Amino acid sequence: MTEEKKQELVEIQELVSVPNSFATGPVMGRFLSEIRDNKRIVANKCPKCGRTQLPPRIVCAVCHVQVDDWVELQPRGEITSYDMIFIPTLNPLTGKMREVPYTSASILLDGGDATLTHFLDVTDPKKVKVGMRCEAVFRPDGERTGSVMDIAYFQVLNEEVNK
Amino acid sequence: MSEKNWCFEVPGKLEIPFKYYAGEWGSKFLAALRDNMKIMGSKCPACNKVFIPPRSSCEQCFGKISEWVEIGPKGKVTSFCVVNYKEPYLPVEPPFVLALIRLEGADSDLTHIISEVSPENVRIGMTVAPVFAEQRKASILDIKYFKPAG
Amino acid sequence: MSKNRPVAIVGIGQSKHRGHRPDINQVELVREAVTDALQDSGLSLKDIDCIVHGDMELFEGIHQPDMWHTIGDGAYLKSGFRITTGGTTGATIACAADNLVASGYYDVVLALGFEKQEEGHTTTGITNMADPLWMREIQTGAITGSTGLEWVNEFGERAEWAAAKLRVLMADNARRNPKAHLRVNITEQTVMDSRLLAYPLRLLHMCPESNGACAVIFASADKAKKFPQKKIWVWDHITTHREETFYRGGPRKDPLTQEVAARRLYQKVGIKNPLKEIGVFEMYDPSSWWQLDWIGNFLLLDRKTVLEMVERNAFAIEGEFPINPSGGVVSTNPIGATALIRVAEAGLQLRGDAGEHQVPGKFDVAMASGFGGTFWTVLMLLKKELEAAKEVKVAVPADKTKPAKKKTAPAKAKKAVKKAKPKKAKKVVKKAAKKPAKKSKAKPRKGKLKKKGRK
Amino acid sequence: MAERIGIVAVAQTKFEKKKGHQRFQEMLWEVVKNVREQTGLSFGKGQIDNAVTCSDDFFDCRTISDAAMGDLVGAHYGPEEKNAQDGLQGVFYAAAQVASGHSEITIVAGHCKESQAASRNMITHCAFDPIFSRQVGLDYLNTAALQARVYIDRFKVKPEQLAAAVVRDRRNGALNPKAQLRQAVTINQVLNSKMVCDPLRELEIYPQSDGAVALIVATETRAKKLCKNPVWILGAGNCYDAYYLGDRNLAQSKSLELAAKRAYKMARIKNPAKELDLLELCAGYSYEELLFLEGLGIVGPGKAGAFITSGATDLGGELPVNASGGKLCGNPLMLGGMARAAECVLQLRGEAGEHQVKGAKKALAQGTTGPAGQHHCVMIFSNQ
Repeated sequence: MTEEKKQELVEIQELVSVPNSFATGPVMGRFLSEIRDNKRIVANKCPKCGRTQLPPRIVCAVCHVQVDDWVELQPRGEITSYDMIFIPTLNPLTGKMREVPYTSASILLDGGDATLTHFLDVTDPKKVKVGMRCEAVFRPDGERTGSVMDIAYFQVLNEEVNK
Repeated sequence: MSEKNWCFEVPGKLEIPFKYYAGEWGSKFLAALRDNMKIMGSKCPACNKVFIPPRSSCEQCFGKISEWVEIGPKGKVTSFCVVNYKEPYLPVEPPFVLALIRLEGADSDLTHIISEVSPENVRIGMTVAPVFAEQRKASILDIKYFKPAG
Repeated sequence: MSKNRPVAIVGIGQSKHRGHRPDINQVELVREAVTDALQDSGLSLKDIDCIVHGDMELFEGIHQPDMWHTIGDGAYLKSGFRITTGGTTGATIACAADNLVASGYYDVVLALGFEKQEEGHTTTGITNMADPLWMREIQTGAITGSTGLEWVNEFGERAEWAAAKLRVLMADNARRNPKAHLRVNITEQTVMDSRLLAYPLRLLHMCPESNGACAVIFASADKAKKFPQKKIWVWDHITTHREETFYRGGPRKDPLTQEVAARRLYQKVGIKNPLKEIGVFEMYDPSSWWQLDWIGNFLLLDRKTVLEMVERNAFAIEGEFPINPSGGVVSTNPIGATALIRVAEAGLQLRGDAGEHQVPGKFDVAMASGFGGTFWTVLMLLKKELEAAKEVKVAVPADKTKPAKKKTAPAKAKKAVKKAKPKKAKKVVKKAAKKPAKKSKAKPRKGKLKKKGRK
Repeated sequence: MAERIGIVAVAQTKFEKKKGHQRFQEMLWEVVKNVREQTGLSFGKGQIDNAVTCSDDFFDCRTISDAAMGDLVGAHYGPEEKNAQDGLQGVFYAAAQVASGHSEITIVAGHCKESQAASRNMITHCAFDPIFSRQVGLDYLNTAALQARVYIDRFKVKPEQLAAAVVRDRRNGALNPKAQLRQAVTINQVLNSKMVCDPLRELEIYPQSDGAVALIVATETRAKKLCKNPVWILGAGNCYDAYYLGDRNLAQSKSLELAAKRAYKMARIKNPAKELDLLELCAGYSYEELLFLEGLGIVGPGKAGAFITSGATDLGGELPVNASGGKLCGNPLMLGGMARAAECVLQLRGEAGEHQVKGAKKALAQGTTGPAGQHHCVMIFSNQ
């Protein structure tokens, strides 16, 4: 009989929540400290092939050697690729949903050959193009904690928007 | 450049919500706990063994299980430990006793809490009986804990 | 180096893949696939030596899930491994099962991929992949429109139409596959009208979150010959990962692993024209845009050729080069199982057992791909007949006491086994052996072979 | 003769309670760099052509955590697969990859940073099924205590016998520069240490630990060219037991018995107590030192306590156990068995320094994964 009482199916909710403490290590630590203390973006540079690494990592994946050289990059550069996100997703570090829409972009910073991915201040598809220039907007002194989010976002440079 | 110690620590979290399904078979067990305060075991016809926690197939012979057998409510402690450390997921304040309990009619043990007895008086072989929660929600904690029973 | 001994696929099983399975728990889902594979193989659990388990544990929030899953996967008192590589997991455990059998350590290994995605939080799970000190704040899982943008910038609306057409084709195929999750009836317009996720990526371009499991049984040649099911042979496989960081569109030209892996694998086995030599391709297509993009990378075709082939429906089940007759990943995506389903479906196609979504005609080779991690690729080639396998005599039972002993080297054993070949099989092999040589002379039938690298 | 599989290099970091100065990548790089320097190998064809990493997504707090290690193990446009169980399983799997003909030289690199999470119990708690078990608060520590009680009760094991195993390990650990705990302890110190989870006391439980291990596995031909004293893999076996503790006979370790049986068969070992020269056990708790000896068939059920107190397992005894100090001197959860394999290699190469077992020819490493030893892996090595 279709009228038969539907079998109950039990659902169990659970929040897995494990506090962590991430050691930055000397390499990421230097990168984050420079942003926090000096509003500078630094990358490390492979002694063999010369490629710059953002985020800086202890080895060069291509040459398999330890990377100990550092270069300072300009806090501005060119958009090489971008994503405009219209669907809210959860930030697993906070457990909160992100606000949409937002744009994340890969930016080729002046002075190196590595791209950095960060948020862009534009959410209108018509106002973003690959090749546009943009600049880092740092959070004010005293509010920077040694995080990649000490760069609040990158802003598209005005002359570009008006073009 | 001098060797500066650049390292510091960043607090973070692994925080993800989950939603698990007990499935048709498991739901029957949980509903029986909640609605009738009955503990049901799953009987494997091939091995002729009654298992708890419930399962719809036998881990040992891989056969299908389709028979329920009421077990307990009393049982005997087959092992126990006294939890003396703090963790956020522990169901009650430590120190408390976790035990393996062989319920009457079962061929495997249920892991559950023992209370209403001081930890130093818990013994292997001790008979215990369940105390059910007043507010039952189709959870294994609908059995609030087991307590010594004559 | 040559493979120590040939390995066959002797059983294939899948659960039904669905978006909502409150009727079963994880253990029961896993068991659906394992029992299906056992049934398909005609074997009992006793015949299985070892289980290789794979999923993404943070997707369900179960630490070391292979432990709980022993209740449903049959691993009780058996040997077992847990090997994971993200989205590629399913393909990786197929490779692992092949390696474990080829090594001589085990004769029969069951690879089990699984995910019950509705129990977790998939996008968070994927976002959680990113370095906590770097990209985790910024990354948004596999949702990206950047590949699509490249196509739109190059081909305009024509590209959007092609991506939609591929999506419709996958839906059409999925409706012929009873195991598939999304079996929808859609048009190109429905796809292009669906919700925007990340321009030009839309909801219907994207793979779903499925609950499902897949199990494939691998066996040594001597064992396989005694087993009832039709055998499919593992020809070869390759894994190509890359570094953690994503690097998009700068002065450095990093090729896609899809293309690097394909070139390396074709060279290794001697495939000169994948379009002609491979009969069917089960491809890991997380989105229609990536499918559109990667077809060319895997088959060494340029974008324009791929576009034209999509437009003339060349990738349909009855088309020139069938891709994903199963409906692909955009129709079914239980992540830890997804890449193993590609291997399973490729195997079913070679066996001729794919039912309504069976590719017609004769073909001897199928390819399956896996995708995951930070743009990683695993490729596996399957074959109906394998020269090396013919040379393996059915072992006498006493051999079992020396599991680590290596089997005869393929090249030397040729003579001894010639007689044992059944006549029919002989013919097929001859043909298969000649084929590639002929083809290398012939011009590619469809599509231009790309010279090298990406534009 | 069939090609054998050899280990040509091993490296371990010093194990520490907390490596606050390193990310896990840097920890791993330390050992990867080390084994590469030992062999002069780089990555690619003819070099290290394959990688197996051993780690855990929960401990690393990231999905697909091996993505963060690809560049370290040569997997940028190269292969890598992740073993997500105890690292000894990674060594076993790497051996299979080499034996299969898939690889000539494979690097196995494992790491675990227990200090990163608020507690390792919070992670192992998540291993319990969320429907019938997790709610009562299970973790690997209290399930170990439940098993300890059964074992102790069944064989009337004396607290002094359990403590003797700890004392032996700590005495050996004091001789091992890589060990985390390098201070010997007395029976009384063990018996008077804090009761953490009755019947397990603080000194009977392995300490929180961070570290990394790497080794290189190669075909016989390559191994002989890469180093003058390769260590050969004679046998390996593993096995799962039932998941629920209540389904098992906790006084014995069925999965270890079967894993050992499989490894012995492959290694053609008939009498392990006689044929093996040393054992490295992945015992994270005092009682496991006893239970595992029995599981391996070294002594009969319930006989391990007396065997240990007799001094037979001491450095210099008839069958030294955990000459390295074992896991009780500090190894993170995922590396317990892998560090054991590394120690076996050092011993068989005569490079174990102060804790060297003289003239050792055959050694056994054991690793375990899951609640109360649900899964075991056993590997047997030889220098001949």
